[in-house]
Amino acid sequence: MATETKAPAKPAPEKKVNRIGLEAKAYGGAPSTLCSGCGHDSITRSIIQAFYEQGVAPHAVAKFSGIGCSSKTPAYFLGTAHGFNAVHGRMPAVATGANLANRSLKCIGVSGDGDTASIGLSHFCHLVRRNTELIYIIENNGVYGLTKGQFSATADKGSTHHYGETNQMAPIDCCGLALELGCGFVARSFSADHKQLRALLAAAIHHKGMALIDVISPCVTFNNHPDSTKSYNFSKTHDIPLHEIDFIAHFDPQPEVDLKEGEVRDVELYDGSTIRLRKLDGDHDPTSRSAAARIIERGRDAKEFITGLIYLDPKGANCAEQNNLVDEPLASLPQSRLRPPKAALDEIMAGLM
Amino acid sequence: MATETKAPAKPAPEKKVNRIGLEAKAYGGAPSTLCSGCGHDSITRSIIQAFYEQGVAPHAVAKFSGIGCSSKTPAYFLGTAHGFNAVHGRMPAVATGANLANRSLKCIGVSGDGDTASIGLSHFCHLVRRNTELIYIIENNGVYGLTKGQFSATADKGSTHHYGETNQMAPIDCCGLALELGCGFVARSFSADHKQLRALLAAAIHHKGMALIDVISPCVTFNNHPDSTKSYNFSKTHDIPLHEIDFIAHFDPQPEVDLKEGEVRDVELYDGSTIRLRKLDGDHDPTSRSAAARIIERGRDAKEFITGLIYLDPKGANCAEQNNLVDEPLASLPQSRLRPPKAALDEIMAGLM
Amino acid sequence: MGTTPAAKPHRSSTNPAAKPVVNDFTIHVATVNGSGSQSSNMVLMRSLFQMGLPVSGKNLFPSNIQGLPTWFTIRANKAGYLGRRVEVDLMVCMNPQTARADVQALHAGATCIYDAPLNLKGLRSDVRFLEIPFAKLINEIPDLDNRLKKLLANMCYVGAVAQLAGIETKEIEAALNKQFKKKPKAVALNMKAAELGAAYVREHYGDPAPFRAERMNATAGKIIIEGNAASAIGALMAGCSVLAWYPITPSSSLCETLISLAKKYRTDPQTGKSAFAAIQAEDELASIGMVLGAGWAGARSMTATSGPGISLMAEFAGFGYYAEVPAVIVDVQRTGPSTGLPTRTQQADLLEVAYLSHGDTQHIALIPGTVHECYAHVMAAFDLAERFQTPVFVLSDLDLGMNSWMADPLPYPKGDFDRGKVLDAKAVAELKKAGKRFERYRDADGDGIPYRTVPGNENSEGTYFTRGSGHDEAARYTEDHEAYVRVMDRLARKYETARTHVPAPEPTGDAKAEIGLLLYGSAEACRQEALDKLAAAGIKAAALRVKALPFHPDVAAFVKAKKRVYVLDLNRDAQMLKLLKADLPVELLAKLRSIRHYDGLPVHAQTVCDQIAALEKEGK
Amino acid sequence: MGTTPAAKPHRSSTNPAAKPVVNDFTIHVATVNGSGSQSSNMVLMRSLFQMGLPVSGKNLFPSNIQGLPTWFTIRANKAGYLGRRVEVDLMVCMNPQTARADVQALHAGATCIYDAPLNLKGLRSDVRFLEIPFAKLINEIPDLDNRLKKLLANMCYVGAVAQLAGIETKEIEAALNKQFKKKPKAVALNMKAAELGAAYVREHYGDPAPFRAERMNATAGKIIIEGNAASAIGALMAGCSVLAWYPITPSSSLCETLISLAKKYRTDPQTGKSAFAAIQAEDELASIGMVLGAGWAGARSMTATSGPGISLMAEFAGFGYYAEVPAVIVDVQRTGPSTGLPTRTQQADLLEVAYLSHGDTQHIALIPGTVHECYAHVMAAFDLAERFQTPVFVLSDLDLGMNSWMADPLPYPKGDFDRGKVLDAKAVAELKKAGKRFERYRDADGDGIPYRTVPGNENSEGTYFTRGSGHDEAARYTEDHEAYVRVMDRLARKYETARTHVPAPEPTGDAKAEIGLLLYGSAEACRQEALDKLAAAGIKAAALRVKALPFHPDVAAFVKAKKRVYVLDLNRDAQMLKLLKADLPVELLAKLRSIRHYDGLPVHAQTVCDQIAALEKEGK
Ligand SMILES: Cc1ncc(C[n+]2csc(CCOP(=O)(O)OP(=O)(O)O)c2C)c(N)n1
Ligand SMILES: Cc1ncc(C[n+]2csc(CCOP(=O)(O)OP(=O)(O)O)c2C)c(N)n1
Ligand code: SF4
Ligand code: SF4
Ligand SMILES: [Mg+2]
Ligand SMILES: [Mg+2]
Repeated sequence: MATETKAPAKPAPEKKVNRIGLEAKAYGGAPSTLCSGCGHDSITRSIIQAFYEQGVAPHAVAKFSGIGCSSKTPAYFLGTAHGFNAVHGRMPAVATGANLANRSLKCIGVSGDGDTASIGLSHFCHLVRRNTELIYIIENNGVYGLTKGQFSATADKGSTHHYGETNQMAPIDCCGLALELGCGFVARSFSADHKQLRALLAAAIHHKGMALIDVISPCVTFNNHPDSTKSYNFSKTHDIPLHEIDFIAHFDPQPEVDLKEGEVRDVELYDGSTIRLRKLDGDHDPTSRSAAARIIERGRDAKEFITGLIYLDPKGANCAEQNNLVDEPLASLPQSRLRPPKAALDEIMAGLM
Repeated sequence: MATETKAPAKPAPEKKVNRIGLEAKAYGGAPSTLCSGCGHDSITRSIIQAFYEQGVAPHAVAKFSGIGCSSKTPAYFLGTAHGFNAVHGRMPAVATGANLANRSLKCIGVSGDGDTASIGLSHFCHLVRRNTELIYIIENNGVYGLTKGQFSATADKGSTHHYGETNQMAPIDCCGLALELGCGFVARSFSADHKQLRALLAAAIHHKGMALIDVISPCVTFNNHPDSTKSYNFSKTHDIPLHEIDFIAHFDPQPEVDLKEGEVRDVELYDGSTIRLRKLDGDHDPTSRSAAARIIERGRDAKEFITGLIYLDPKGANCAEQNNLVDEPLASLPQSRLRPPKAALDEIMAGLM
Repeated sequence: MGTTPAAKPHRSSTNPAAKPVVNDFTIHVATVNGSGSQSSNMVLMRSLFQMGLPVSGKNLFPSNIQGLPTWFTIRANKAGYLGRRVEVDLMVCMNPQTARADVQALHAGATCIYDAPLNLKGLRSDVRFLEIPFAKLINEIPDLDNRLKKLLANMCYVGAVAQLAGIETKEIEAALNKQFKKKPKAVALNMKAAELGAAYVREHYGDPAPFRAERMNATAGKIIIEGNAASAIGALMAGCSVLAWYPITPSSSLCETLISLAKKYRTDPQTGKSAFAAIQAEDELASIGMVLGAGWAGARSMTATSGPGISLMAEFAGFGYYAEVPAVIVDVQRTGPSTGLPTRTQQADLLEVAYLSHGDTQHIALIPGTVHECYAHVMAAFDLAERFQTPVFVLSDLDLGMNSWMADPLPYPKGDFDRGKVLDAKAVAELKKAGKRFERYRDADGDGIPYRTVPGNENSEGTYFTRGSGHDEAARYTEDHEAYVRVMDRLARKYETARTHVPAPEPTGDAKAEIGLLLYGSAEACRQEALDKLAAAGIKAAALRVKALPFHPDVAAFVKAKKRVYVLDLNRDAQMLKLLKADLPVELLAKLRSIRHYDGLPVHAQTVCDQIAALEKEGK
Repeated sequence: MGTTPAAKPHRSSTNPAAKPVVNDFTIHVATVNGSGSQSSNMVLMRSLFQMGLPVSGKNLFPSNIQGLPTWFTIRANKAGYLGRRVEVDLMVCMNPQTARADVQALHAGATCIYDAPLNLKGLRSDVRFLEIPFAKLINEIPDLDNRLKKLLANMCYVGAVAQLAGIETKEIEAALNKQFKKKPKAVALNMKAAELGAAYVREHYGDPAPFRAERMNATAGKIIIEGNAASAIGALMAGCSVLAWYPITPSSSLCETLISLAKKYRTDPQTGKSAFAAIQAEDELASIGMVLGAGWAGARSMTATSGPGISLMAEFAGFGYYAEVPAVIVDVQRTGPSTGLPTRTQQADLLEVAYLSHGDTQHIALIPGTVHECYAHVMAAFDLAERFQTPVFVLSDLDLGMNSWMADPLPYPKGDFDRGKVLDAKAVAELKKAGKRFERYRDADGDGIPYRTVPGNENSEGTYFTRGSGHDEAARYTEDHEAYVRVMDRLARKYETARTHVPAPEPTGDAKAEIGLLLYGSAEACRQEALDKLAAAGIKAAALRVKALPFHPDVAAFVKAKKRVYVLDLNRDAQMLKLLKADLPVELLAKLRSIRHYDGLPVHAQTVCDQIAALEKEGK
């Protein structure tokens, strides 16, 4: 959980290969240009690791982002996946279009709290409604990093700005918002908690709809003062994980172990993978929307930093399914399947005569 | 509660005057051009009545709207108030600017469900956060009226469109959303329930922050089929008022009456006015955010149409207060209070030498 | 200027009142919207069409849903002039709100049918009035509810007009059969109403009208279609598989038609699954974002909108230009600025679209002038978008898009899709074998157009990172000023390449004439009539219809060959003229003169002729 | 084209290497951002300024926060040429990432100080290298943590440069005192570091440098300021009371400065309450909406943004134009298109701003060319916005806005606010007494400018309804085509009226010269130097700096008086030239020629001179 040092884009060297025969380094990207110690770089590392572990072929991945320090990171992982660094706040639209064009792509989007909760808020909300199959990561630092430290919409109420303003508004809780709007995968994590984040990312990779992971990711340059709820210090000392979380991929079944009654809760995903939650203090049922709402309310009221899988509904139809699309990517359909035959045009013309 | 007939912009003729000596007709506007029977016209009538009853001087009111059938209505009430019919979805920004320029104006905004929950969603959410002193009415018909019947973001899941599409997404609950974002006045009503709506409008007039009233307002042309939850039929048969609601203005104190213990709940507003809630079936405490959240959840899960004052927090600082503004309207400050004296410029220049 | 409004008295010199005319007349029907008159008007128009007369139908409707004035104008013209004509031969007054003004606007000698309660006959002595008690007539039909009575009153005026103008009953019936497909009861009822109207005219107003429809043979095998429908068919045939849109008049019907067509023609009969995705986006910022995402991922994608939506797309349009992502954006223009007159027509988004976005941006735009071109240009837009890897705009307008136009059937497309320079995994591998490597933004062919790959390409050297920030030939992030200039210069080169790939302008009229009329878009509808009127006024002119930005070399050649060129802009600010001035060789510019029509109504030949004649007289 | 990049070898003919020069040199410091070098560079620049030398400072920074290459260029020039100069006399290499390229780009005879570990000396033989072991030197100071060591190494190069260039130690100290106000310990520590650097140079590199700073008297009473700060002061003095903004480089500092100033100068000392509201909006669509709302309600309101924000404001800008709502919008331009090079400069939003929005729209735009004009034009923009009741744009750019400029102190404004034609309740009543009535959109004075009221007006006849849809003179909703045309024609008239109200262009140079140089904005910084260079090359030219759209009549007069006019555009697409072509009398257009510089770096006199000379030679 220690603060990361520079150059996280390269995973630790290891000879091991994953189930499609790739080494972890095949999942690396360009060197990061972020500040050393930036939380975003830690998240990059978890993403690299999770995609490696789940054995997703990089060429089958499409990366998306908006604008901000956070939104630069897709250049730093999965260097051999196509990427689309869009305009500020509107990545959800681009990802939705790409997903419809080619539903076989595994889509991952990285956004910032400014990108998501300010300029992009409407698109974020409508993305949730559409349930595009997209892993949506908010690298949430409560601040506009790239433009040098202005408040974002997730900034703490009462926090003070470098040129003297005090933020008077309550932060937007993106998890609460997503839940309210019917999101089927709502999770929160901390950039330095690689283990939890990787498990959540693994689950998100296997989720067939939109998967939101709101990751508190300290901005060491502009918002890492100890009383910021987005600082390393606060996050480390206030992190209350809902559970210990393990991911068991459908292709990697675990030996049947003798689990004590009530000790773990297994949640099954659409593709047969399992999220195994080991209870910690309480017992949160992530398949209950009202339980999820209560957890979020508790976090807000008690100013607790609750992390883990907050809500999961693996079944909702995703955007491509809602559109009842053919299984093949629309992008690769041949002309013969896209241009109706002459008889069709004749029929249309006949109707107009 | 009957379906309204045309020309609602003129209130019923009466000789009575209100506390500032105006007749109700002084609150009328241009003749409506909406379809006869449109729910929006009913709301117009309630607005006229509420402003008349509360004795608000029309010239002290500023009216705002976006684009849509609903957004046309500010032309149909308070004809001698200034009005600003903005662009689609962005009325919140205009109203916020105007309110900052002149905080003494009583601001009322009318929007549609398309205007608010689709194109304007981000502005709506941020308006809630800023708590601009604005009565915000959503004339919610689940459809884009003015562009001829496409789904809005509050359309029922599973409902079918005139050219054959089926809506696959769950509707946005604007009250739930506003509550999640910390709105201090959240209410829902039905266009044909004039009594309830007028009481809510009266309370909103006296609320010093943003007051949301989500009014189900049937579109007789495009979304009044009996299985639409936004139809007259459904609304009338499913309306579950949380309470009977009366408004007691601070300038119009009521004689002390002997109320049975537990029969009513009084909620006081900032200016000393009182909202008196007579219990019906259950007992909803509108000052509890979690109770409000539960009510909304119940409505969503049970597909109940729950109306009334859902949540009230009369104390939150509004936008002008957050900006710590002088009491006078900024718009009317003289040059002497806006242009710093020469000494100030000299001081600034000295710092740059 | 020079707008000749429809609602003003206008005495035509070429069509003096009371001179009987065959197959050349205009019928103007005034109703309120939401009253169901639209189907009556369509029946009237179709009947004429079925009799073989060239017809057009224009619907002038308010920006509201019910209860406000609406006019429908049918022009029948044996010469095939189907643009707007201001003079009305037969007025049908059904709307009390406008009846007086409608009558005042007639020219002397016009005929006016009106609903009896309106009692208009005293208003003018130079107009022939036919009062008809529509409600009373309809009351003869038993068992009708009020709504039906209203609808049938409208059909009743159809019968009256038919009787007066000599429209054959069997064609009315045929048109009704088309309208109420498979509802013989409805057809019978409507026929009954029409017959009541006809009978009333027959009995009370025996005198022949000063105009007449006579069967001719100019419409055999033709269709009647709206431009938006033609555009939708174009998109269907072009293989558009992702549509993202946000409703806005006058573009909604394009999207809605395309969705309906795709439902029928893109659903796999075996699986029931669809090869077409349509998203009603939350706004236009999102819709263009979705289109770019889909285009980037390799699908043919489009959106359609109107002015306000185009404004909202400005930021993403610049992204598409700079990051080189294909997209098709149809702008069905309406009258601006701002919300303006949203149900009126104009061509005033040219300047905005040409340079849409901040920074140095230039867009390819196609400007259809006919329903055929709506079809063909939309198809071409998909090819050009992929060939040039950039957003391509199609600038239609409300007149073209939402009004009814007679045309030959749309031909089945000849060529195959042009998917442009796309490298698949194999092609990337071959590059490598040849000692080269894939570089996304390298001008390998000297035409400014680089090669692209699409996501999913299995060759790891075939991937790249797309961004709106500075990048070099290999798509790497850079802030280097030289790399920046190289990319920008290549983009300028690409735009130059496009000049000869966009549709060439279309010359018509006497090629040797000294005077030129340069027009574009829906102004085409009045082009031939204007040229003929000019000729009649002693001014020989040739026309050139510009069909695209950037300007094809033929545009300069045309101007060069003329002494004076009148540029017809359907906007106040002479937007096409401004674009021409920015682009044409400077020595040609002194030849250009501006004529404009921008009141929101379709342009008509008379104003074109009048404005040119006045300027010619004024001494050039 | 004709960009002369900073990072390329360039041998100046006018400044041959090794010829000693006094008070005319350029220092270029290469570091990484986030390393704290900014304050060292400011100290260096201020020291020269305090010695009386005209100086400018340009910061070339990356679009990131920490760890990427940054350059700071200080130009000292006794003639007051303070635009960019490409040739570097003294290079300071502190950044390993760029050191080699930085050295390669030097011209022969340049001097290069470098951090010892970089070991650059072998790279070239025609450059004088001064190796300095900064880290080692700083190690002599006891008790420093690593961060402080890094910071002080930067101050160490300041001392070295000072020693080499003859900058007086006491001025370094004075500058440090200014920088670290009230922190004598910090000053002492920094002085120590500077002295270590100076001593090292003194001891190891005794030879005099080929350039030297000598005390002169050109800066007495002057200030150093960034354009954005000047704009902010302008807004403060203009009475701006509502600011709505969304952060974006390079405009953020304008808003942040204004907020700080308002906190100090707009807070009532009695009540502690503020006569200034600032909202950081959710996006630029909202920020312009807030500005329009506030302007409509009678406050002076503004926003500042850059290209992407301008694109997002397109829809509302058209609303403001058509509904006639005052607003001030500052566009601090950066290098587009799209995200482009967000920390580089350009003037490429002209075309977008001129016509911003769909439909027929035209905007007033002011183009400041100096920090004084940032101040004055922003003030003027508030007057014009209220006088003309329309959005007024101010087109600054990154070079002007974020770099350091020497200037006279900003003068206290002379006149009073011009609040334009506003009627209060009394005025409305008087109208009525005079038998007239308030009509919001009536051209009562023939100048196209109507009268307005603001909300809260107690006279019920003084209210009106504002909309972006069709309206008549009385602000009533209408779809009538004639009313529409009347309003649109009046708006065009209003725009014509503005021509003589906007700042007139500024002529300089030999008025009788046949050759004209037309430029605008930050190109002013190289204007005099370019004219002088041209004169030296035998080309006599006069300059005209355009300061506003629409064009003042003097612009046409200038072109008329010249044989050839070179239009200098800091964009690829010759955007000013295009606007001129659209507007000037056609017979003048053949005189216009384009020169351009658009690589994102500030323009410099040499390229202006070279491009004109080449075209002149080429035979016009
Ligand atoms: C339309 C537009 N407005 C403003 C900007 C400037 N801008 C760049 S990044 C950013 C904020 C980024 O904040 P966040 O999303 O939280 O990312 P972080 O840098 O904190 O990771 C802004 C406002 C922009 N790029 N585009
Ligand atoms: C930028 C923009 N896009 C689209 C439109 C077209 N438009 C006008 S009203 C409307 C929807 C209105 O729906 P709603 O807000 O629900 O109002 P209603 O008519 O149902 O009362 C749309 C999409 C527009 N005016 N502006
Ligand atoms: S500024 Fe903050 S968010 Fe941006 S790279 Fe640095 S630490 Fe990370
Ligand atoms: S279309 Fe619907 S919302 Fe619009 S006026 Fe008619 S009934 Fe009302
Ligand atoms: Mg952030
Ligand atoms: Mg609606």
